Amino acid sequence: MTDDVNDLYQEVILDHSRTPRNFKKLENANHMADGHNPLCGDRVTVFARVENDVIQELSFQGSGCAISKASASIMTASLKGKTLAEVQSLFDQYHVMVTTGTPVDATGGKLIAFAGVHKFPARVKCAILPWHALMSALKKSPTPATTE
Amino acid sequence: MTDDVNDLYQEVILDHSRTPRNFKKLENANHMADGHNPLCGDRVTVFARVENDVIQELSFQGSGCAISKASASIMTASLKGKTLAEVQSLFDQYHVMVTTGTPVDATGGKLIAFAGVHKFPARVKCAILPWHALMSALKKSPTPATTE
Amino acid sequence: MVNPAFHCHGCHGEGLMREDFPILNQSIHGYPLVYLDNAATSQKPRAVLDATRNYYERNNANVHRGIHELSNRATAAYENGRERVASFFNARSSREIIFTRGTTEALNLVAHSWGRANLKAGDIILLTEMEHHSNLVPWQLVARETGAELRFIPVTGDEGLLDLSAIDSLLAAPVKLLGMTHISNSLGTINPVAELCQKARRQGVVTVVDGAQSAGHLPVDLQEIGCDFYAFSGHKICGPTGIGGLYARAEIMEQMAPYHGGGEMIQDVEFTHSTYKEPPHKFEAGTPNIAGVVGLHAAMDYLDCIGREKVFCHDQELALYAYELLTRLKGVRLFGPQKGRAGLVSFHLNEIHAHDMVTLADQKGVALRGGHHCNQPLMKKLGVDSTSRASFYFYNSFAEVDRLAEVIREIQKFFGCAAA
Amino acid sequence: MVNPAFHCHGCHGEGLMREDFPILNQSIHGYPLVYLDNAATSQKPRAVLDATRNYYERNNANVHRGIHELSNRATAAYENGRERVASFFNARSSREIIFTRGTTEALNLVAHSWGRANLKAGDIILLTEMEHHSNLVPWQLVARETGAELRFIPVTGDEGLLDLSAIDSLLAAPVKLLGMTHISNSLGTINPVAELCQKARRQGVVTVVDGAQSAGHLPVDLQEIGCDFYAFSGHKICGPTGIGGLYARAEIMEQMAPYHGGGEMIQDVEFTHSTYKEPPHKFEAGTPNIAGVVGLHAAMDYLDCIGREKVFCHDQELALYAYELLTRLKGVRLFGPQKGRAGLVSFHLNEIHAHDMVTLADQKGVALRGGHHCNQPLMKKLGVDSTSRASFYFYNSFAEVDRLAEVIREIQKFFGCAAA
Ligand SMILES: Cc1ncc(COP(=O)(O)O)c(C=O)c1O
Ligand SMILES: Cc1ncc(COP(=O)(O)O)c(C=O)c1O
Ligand code: FES
Ligand code: FES
Repeated sequence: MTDDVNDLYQEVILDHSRTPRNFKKLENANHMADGHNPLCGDRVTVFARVENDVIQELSFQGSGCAISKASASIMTASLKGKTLAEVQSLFDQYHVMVTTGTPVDATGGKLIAFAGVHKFPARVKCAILPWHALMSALKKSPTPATTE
Repeated sequence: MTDDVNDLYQEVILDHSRTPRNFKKLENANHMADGHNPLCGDRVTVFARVENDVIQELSFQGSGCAISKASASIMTASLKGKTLAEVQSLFDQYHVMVTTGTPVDATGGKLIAFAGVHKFPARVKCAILPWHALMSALKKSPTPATTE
Repeated sequence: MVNPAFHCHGCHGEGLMREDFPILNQSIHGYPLVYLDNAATSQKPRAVLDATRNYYERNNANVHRGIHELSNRATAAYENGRERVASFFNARSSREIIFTRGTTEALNLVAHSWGRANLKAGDIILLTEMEHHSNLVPWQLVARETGAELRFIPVTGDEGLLDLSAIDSLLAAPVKLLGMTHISNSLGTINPVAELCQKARRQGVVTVVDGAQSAGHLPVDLQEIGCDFYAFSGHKICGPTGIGGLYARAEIMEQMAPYHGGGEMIQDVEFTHSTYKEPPHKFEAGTPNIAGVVGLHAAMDYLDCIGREKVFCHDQELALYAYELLTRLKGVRLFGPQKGRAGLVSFHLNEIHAHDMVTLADQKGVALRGGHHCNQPLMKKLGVDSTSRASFYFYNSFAEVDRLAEVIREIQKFFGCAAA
Repeated sequence: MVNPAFHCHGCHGEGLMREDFPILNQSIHGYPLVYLDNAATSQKPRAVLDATRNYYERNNANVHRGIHELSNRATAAYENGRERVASFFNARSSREIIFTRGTTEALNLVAHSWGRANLKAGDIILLTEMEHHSNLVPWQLVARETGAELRFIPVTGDEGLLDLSAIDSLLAAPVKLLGMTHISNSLGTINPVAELCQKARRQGVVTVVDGAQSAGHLPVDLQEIGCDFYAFSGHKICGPTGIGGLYARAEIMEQMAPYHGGGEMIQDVEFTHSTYKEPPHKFEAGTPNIAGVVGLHAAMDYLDCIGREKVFCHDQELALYAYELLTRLKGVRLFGPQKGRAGLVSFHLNEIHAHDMVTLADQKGVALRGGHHCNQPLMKKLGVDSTSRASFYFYNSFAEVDRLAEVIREIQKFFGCAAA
């Protein structure tokens, strides 16, 4: 496969897509929202338990492509213990990264695996979908989030 | 001017358009209809008095271009004394002539002046407009005729 | 059903006329392009591009209202295009052809001009479960506006045929309209439209055929099909984007309310009311896509020069070959009928999402489409989120189908699927 | 009003960029073509034809739903076109741009999606007496459907200005919508749209500007004009036929009901109901005119390369020169303002019908338009059946205007008019 592909489907992404972490309903979630990608029809539901502005637990359910599944899995694994302000800042940086390829310092860790997505404009929404759902869950937005 | 133009605007046509014959309302008409050319918005009203299936008198009113005025004028001047069957046959031949240029025997007389119209597709409706109005008058069609 | 007279004589799976399509001769990510997304849009031969360029460089003007030479030429080109469309589909007259942007606009025109005036609460709009969103959503909108109800002819399952076992009772009153696709863009099924139109006609039910996938892919004789409406897109049959049309049987067109208001469609305008031209002009307000019609005309000439029987036979052979190769692979679920299919295959790979599949195929130069193919409700019914689709046209070859199978295997391997 | 900053520096009446327009270099009936029918449609420069050809020969695919390389390119080309249109008109965002076939479809979209939901019996739709049928008939249709009433801002007479003496009382409630043309295609009047939009906005009246004759003919800043809707056609500004657009202010677009139903505009489809994408995609069902957008983009680049101030100034100079020459002829009645006009002249010859005039001018190679110019009610008000119109673009020259005047004299002579 080409370099671009190996950038997109990095080992860590393939791993998380095959064996997603936190792939379950969170029974004691106090935030939750759906995300929907109109391009493909895929949906994800994100569950969060937030206490004192800190993420205590995160999980997700839904169906989607390898990119969106891995993104949800890595997101839920990366954000535990972060404050809401930190989450917002990570989201902003992640957004920049997947659309432009510029890895931002604070996106370190496994999130950086998604830097290759920007070369695949049609797949950017896949990588962002779970994040949109999370952000709308945290805002307790009453309507399902979409990636538009 | 080019030959085509001189074919279209023959002397007899210019003459009839400047001094149209039978350009009046026919008070004792027993047939009458409007014709309308949607291309330009021009209208003509044709009046006919028919007795025993023979045209006794014909006249017209309305506004239009040189071609439609001359066509109405020459038509009204040519058909007096014709039977309805003869009128129908002349109409059919006239129609062929202005769309194809083929002058048909029975279209003799001044009608033949309109043979040049076929080279000007956008003007064919002008030449036919009064005829359509006449035919619809003779059919006592209750709605205004149009050239479509 | 497919005319059994379409027999393939000697398409040996070579791509036809490839030299007319410069676009096909390029590399994508270092591999030769294998364009298998023809059901989405076809490529355009030089003849079509030359025809529109020639129009713009010699004859361009606005139509109908002009009297000068260029306008006469443009009007003639436009109206000749209408004649060509009528002859292409064997309509009785060019007056039965309305130009639109494509299939979607044509179907919306029917819903707007015929549907809103003729449907009311209690009426039933009968569609099939395999309709493209373009022949579904307009009817949902008109149903909401009029109170009419939508019902559906079921699809049998993975083999994707219409289940016609209850058709007579489904077609019973108060059905007012039957809408169906001629060829399914996601299954490859060819529906028995002539038979269904005949049944519908007997009940006085108006029929709409979505011809997006059949026009230009097999000979279509609208008098034989006997539908009231038929919609098609030029861009799927070698023509330009932005042009397509609606056939409407003269008798039904005469009774339809206007669609758009504006220039070219009026007879007489006063400040507060207007009268309209005769059909089809009544339904074509504003400056039309004149160059689009010129290109469409050239595309139809081009296709008939190859021969639509030949195109159909060629595409079908490729699809059957692809179907066969893919059945031999493990972990592949195929949709649509095995026999009598149109020139496409739709499939689902175990454990691999269609969008991952298509992204990876693209990296090997193979252009496929993945997704719900504007058939979301059907996908839900089949229990998949999406499928991958390879769709063929006359310029595709057996070698390209081989490449498709090879690439699928490589992708299965990449994802470490048991199948590979 | 025309920005007084548009001052002409050195357009000496030479036709600009003529070498880019092969079509202009031909003989008609033995005379060099003098194309003065630009208000109907403009000619297309090579740059536009090359851009669409290049699109078809390298990048053609369907947009949005595709994931393969060509589809990515096509989607990028299409969405870049939307950005280009937004920047061309200084919209706040490309999300405020909906692609349509042209002005007529854009105005019908407004009537359909905004009008039907927001107008009711007793409401007033205020238009001007100089509206093109495309900004009149859609409102007649929607008025009939909703019970709203049409009223008109009067035109002063032959000099063709809007009579704004009673505008404040005309704009008083229950006016819901004010529709007006930016530039009259039959008079050449440039209406004070910014001023009128400001007045309307103060009353909460929604504004629609018909930009068919202003787009690409002078700089248009939609934020400055402050309208809610602005419609335009690509084919009148060097672009291909079959493409144009609607600007709709984001806030109003958000609240609008869908237009056509179908592919590309949906978010989630069930058998009996659907949800829709965010604007502007919600209003673009089906495969759009992708190549048309590519051509439109190239046309806008081309025009901005010349400079729209320069285009405006050039066209205005030609129109003023033509106006002056024609006033000197006997038997000529001129319409529209003497000062501050756009690049066209509309006139009536005593005793000569416009269609005879235009037929004869064509025989001398001069392409004019004669008729009601899709302004029938205005013609009736002015007491003429039709007028002849010469409309200019940057490639026209003073010499061509001289030729026009010469040809008019010859035609007067041919018809033996006293004037000649
Ligand atoms: C003022 C005006 N409005 C609307 C239109 C209609 O434009 P189109 O035919 O491109 O839809 C025109 C062009 O004829 C026009 O001049
Ligand atoms: C069966 C079917 N119907 C309708 C359409 C819509 O055609 P268009 O997008 O050209 O309007 C398509 C194409 O996507 C199709 O395959
Ligand atoms: S393809 Fe649906 S989320 Fe990636
Ligand atoms: S132009 Fe109107 S009838 Fe000839």
